[in-house]
Amino acid sequence: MARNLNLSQCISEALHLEMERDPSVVVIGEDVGMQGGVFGATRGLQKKFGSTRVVDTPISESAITGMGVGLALEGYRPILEIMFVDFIGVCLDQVYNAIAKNHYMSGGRVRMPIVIKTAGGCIGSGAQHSQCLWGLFAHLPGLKVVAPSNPYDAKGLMASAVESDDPVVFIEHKGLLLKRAEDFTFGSDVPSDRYTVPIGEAKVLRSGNDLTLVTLSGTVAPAMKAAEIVEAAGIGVEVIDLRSVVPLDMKTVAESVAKTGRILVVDEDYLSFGLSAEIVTRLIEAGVNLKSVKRLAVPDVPIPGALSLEEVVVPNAGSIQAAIEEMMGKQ
Amino acid sequence: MARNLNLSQCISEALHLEMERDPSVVVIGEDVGMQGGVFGATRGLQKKFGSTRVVDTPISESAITGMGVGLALEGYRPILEIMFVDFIGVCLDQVYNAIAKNHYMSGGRVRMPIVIKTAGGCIGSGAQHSQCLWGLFAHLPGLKVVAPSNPYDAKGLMASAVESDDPVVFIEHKGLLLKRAEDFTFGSDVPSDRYTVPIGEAKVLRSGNDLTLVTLSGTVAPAMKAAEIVEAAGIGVEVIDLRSVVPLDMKTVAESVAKTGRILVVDEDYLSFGLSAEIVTRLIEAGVNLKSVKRLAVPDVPIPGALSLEEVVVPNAGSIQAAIEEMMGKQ
Amino acid sequence: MTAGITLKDRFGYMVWMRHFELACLEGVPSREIHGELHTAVGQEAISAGMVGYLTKEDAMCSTHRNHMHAIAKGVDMRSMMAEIFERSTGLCGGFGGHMHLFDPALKFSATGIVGAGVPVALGHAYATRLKGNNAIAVAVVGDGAVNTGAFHEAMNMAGALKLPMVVLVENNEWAISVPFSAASATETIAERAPSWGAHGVRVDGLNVEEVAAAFGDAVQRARAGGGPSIIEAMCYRFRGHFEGDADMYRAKEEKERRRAADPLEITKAKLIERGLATEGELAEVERSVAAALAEMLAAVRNDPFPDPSQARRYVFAE
Amino acid sequence: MTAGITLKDRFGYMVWMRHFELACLEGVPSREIHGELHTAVGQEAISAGMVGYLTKEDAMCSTHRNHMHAIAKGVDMRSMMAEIFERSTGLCGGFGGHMHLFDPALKFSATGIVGAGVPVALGHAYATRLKGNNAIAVAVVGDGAVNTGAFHEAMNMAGALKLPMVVLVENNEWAISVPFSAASATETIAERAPSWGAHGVRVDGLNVEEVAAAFGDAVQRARAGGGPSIIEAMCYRFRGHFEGDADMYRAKEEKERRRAADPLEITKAKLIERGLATEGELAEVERSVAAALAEMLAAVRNDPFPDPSQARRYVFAE
Ligand SMILES: Cc1ncc(C[n+]2csc(CCOP(=O)(O)OP(=O)(O)O)c2C)c(N)n1
Ligand SMILES: Cc1ncc(C[n+]2csc(CCOP(=O)(O)OP(=O)(O)O)c2C)c(N)n1
Ligand SMILES: [Mg+2]
Ligand SMILES: [Mg+2]
Repeated sequence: MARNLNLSQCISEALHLEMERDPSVVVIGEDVGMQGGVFGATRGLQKKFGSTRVVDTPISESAITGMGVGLALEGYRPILEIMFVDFIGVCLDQVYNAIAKNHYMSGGRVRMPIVIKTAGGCIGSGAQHSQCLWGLFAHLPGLKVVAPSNPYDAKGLMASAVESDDPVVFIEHKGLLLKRAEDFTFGSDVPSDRYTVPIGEAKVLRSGNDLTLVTLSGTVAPAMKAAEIVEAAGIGVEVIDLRSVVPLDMKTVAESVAKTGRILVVDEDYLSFGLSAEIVTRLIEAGVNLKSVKRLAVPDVPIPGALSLEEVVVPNAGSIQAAIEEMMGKQ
Repeated sequence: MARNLNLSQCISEALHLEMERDPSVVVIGEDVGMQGGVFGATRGLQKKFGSTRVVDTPISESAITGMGVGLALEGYRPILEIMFVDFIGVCLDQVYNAIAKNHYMSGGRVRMPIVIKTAGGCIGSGAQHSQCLWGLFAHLPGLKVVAPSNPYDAKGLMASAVESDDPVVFIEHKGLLLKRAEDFTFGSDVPSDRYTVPIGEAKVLRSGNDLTLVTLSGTVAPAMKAAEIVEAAGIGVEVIDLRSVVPLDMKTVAESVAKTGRILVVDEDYLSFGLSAEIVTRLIEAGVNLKSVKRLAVPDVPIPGALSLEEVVVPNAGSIQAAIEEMMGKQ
Repeated sequence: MTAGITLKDRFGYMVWMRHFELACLEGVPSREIHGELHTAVGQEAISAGMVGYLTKEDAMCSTHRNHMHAIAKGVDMRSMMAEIFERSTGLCGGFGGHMHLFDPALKFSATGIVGAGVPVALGHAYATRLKGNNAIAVAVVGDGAVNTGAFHEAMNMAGALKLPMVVLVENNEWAISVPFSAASATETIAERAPSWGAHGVRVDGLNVEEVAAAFGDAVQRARAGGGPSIIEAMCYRFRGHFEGDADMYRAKEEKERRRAADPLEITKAKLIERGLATEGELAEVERSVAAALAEMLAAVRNDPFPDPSQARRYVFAE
Repeated sequence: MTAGITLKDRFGYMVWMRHFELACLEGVPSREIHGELHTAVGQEAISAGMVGYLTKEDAMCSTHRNHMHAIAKGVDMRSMMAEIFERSTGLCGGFGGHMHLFDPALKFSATGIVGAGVPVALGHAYATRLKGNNAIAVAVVGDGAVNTGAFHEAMNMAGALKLPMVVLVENNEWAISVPFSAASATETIAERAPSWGAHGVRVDGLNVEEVAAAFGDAVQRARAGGGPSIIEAMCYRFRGHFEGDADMYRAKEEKERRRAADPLEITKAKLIERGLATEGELAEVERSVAAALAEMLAAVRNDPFPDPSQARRYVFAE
């Protein structure tokens, strides 16, 4: 039975448990303290652990991320909040030139057990507040990239991210954070105790023999919906939730595609030079036989402001269904 | 007959011609004026056009790039120098949230005819001074991404970049900038007059029937060398210089692969979630028949400091030759 | 430095600004505005204080909380409202949305990235040097933006190059839930100005005359080659950071006390006290403006939505 | 505040620093160092002035021009030289290179990104608050770094949180080819300190005693809870920005004049004048240090290169 909480509460629950378990965990960012995060994902932390371990900062993302580097060098496990992933451009330097590389540049002598906690995805507000950008992080070596689709995974993946000795970019979806657990058709049962979900293992949410649909984060639910709809038309869609972009669980994906022969990647991030092409190419490299391949993603355009425009560039249940039917020659 | 100048001089020649032709062209960046650029690519510009049009700035890349936005809104064509592409992380926000999106966000009402001129590629100095990162820019909509491999293209592509009404990220290769024109086996003849090389057209530098090798920038020369070597073993390699990552000239690539059936992408940028997977996937989507596919790129590791380590992660003639031979089952 | 604008005129602008925001609020529950909406209710005296000093040649770079700045610069309210209500008749055809208003003819632009407008203003200011004219650039930001790296880099260059840039900081004492006092190493923003070679002054942002005088001085200084200025205008955000913000981080007592100091009421009282207008006249101003904006909203609501088939245009120039 | 370090001791450190750089220079023509090399020849008095005030618990975040800072913090020179000469015995096993020296035991790190070390120092400084100890964090930067956004963001937070952070700015008056005077909105960097809630002072960076006194004060203030300080130490870069830099942007006359003021000679003269050492003794110090470093270099040259088969390690923790 799903407990009465929303996804952001599941994340704050994970953070509470990690901070209790490990005194080296600190949370730093804008509005994470007194307010408990703009989506409530850090609620209660400052009250419980104090304003020294849960720090409200100025709007200074380069300071926040650089501070994380110094704290990691001091043996802490900083959780750095970048409110929206869209804002990463002001501090990407610390993320990819320091956080991602210090372990390597030091010949393994220092570690960067840092979580960059941020919110991505489109819920309106246009081109500077609607991006996912996991493809950008994934291109840069040294970063693990996680993006959960449901409350159970969100809590368990956050626990894994915090205990990981590697930097983890943890991308929550703005459209899911305030959604109640009971409104999820999968991953809605969230134990109140601590548990972990391993980073790098995709999950087969639905099995089918005709087509493999690979996606993550906010587009998993619409993908499941589309899969149910086309089932009526006798199309068996296997839906895989990647859960992380780095590491990319190609074993699970390849096994499924070996069975179905068809791969549809649905990605709320930009289409080109990103996740979808990497998956297709790794399947080719793995020698998997492909009858049909399709990518459904934001078609290399910024996210427009008006809903009437936004609806046609961001994948949804309707466009996913259409993509499936096109691949099955059913339109 | 090749004139006695190096690649950076060809770029400065292009900039001289553009600034003469168009008074709205201005050059802004660190060390671009008095010094004429750390590689000499802006030499003579400040003497000729004055310190108001050719501006030496503080180490303030966010100010430089934001300034470019304001100048573009005032009808100028700013050329913004980011000394090394590795430093883009301190100002990526202005690049992808403003320069790349303002045309779209304004519904076409404003244009951003900006050149972001920068140097990429590996010539030593380790993880923070050796990156290419064109895959990162290419993932972000609204940016054209150019990376020339020879003096002729460098001059002609720079002219096109400056006259383009779209933002262009122009990535010079550090290892080529100081190389003399006569030392290039292709593109060494550089007319002193103005000419343009269109952005978005790849060039077939060498034809062959067995394998298509697609690359750009600093790895074109080693690719040509490897192709010559394996020719002795009877392997015909068609070498394609992409010249730009966005737009990506898939027509030229697909025509070649349709003939050879084999595609080898050589990329000095990071392997995953980048150029190589995008090319392979677009070939699949275009229904091109692929007998064999291979990617040779920096294997998702930062560039190490020591030469003995660097040599094994950055593609070179030897590793390219080995990749070709492996694909042709010749080792 | 009244720029020929009377106090009653400024009151009129404040009324337009207040009621423009109130009209926008109607689009939230109805979901006509489906993204975040940031209003500046309570900060009218600051934008109204800018009126009259700028020409079409002067640029203004604004923020996520930009409506009143745009009105002060003279941006057409009908087109703004249409953009905010996601219509094809909008200032940006619906491609931008409320945080991304672009009016090239008036050199007005806004960004949703805190601090990012200041370097853009720097570019406009530099353009005046290239053109050799006496235009200036204005950046309007909130108190939170002052702690961004972009602010520092742009201010330093403006000071080093002695550029005609005026930065108007709306210090409403909060950056979402973080109080200014906790975020800033200094008690005031104005005192930081010298470290950027700029003139700095703090004013009462509820007092439209005080803001106008300070803004006029700064504009004059900029045009005269005196370099950049920072004006710190103290104010209070009457509503949540965005519509839907529970705003639990500000004490109920504080909110009530601060909202009681309403710049419109303050200005109204002055006008009456000085015998420049009667209660009735001013009530009539409010009534007529409210009516005009209701009419504008009704018209906007009849405008078409952007054509979905156009969504892939404008990525690159055509 | 001499920290029990005599002037003669400091001279000794300066000699080690100077000759360490001279030893590194040998690796350039021979291509043993295949990337950029930035030396600090001429800036010895600044790093030598830091000696004696810091413990292992104190952190230091450095720059691209980092060798002397590392020596001042006590990083093993043999390991440093091996890293710079790209050997597997290097401080980072050859994975880092000369701009990326990491010594976790001494809390020393460096970055090749200008300004990026200051936020890292902020993190170290914040750690002292979490730990409740009286350790401090030092960031050493050049004059050019002060105009980066990262510097401002980190300084503002250090001031707002009153953290124990000391920022030592080596103002050699040039950022590659751009003069400090053209890049900064202020005449000095020290005068900017109050805008970050910091104490600021400018000192003669050729005078090791003056640097030491100012550094000692700042460290003491930081430990005592007095918050951040900025020390601006004036100096001159005797060589090109990096080895191979034609350095045409600095006038020959200027270079000769400024190089004539050699901190080693200045310190030597003082020691002799005060009767603290004889010419002969000091010559012997130089001779013995040079010999020791020649020996060190010879040994480093016998060290193995990093094993290419290891190049893919350390991307993620094992
Ligand atoms: C670089 C960046 N960081 C964070 C945000 C999220 N954000 C939007 S508005 C805001 C607060 C801004 O405060 P202030 O500058 O005082 O303006 P106000 O909202 O008070 O008018 C924040 C943190 C952002 N848009 N950009
Ligand atoms: C963010 C960033 N921009 C530019 C560079 C290139 N760069 C390296 S050192 C340097 C000059 C630094 O000047 P300063 O801080 O005064 O230190 P100095 O070299 O004089 O010791 C520049 C521009 C860089 N490494 N990082
Ligand atoms: Mg505010
Ligand atoms: Mg310097």
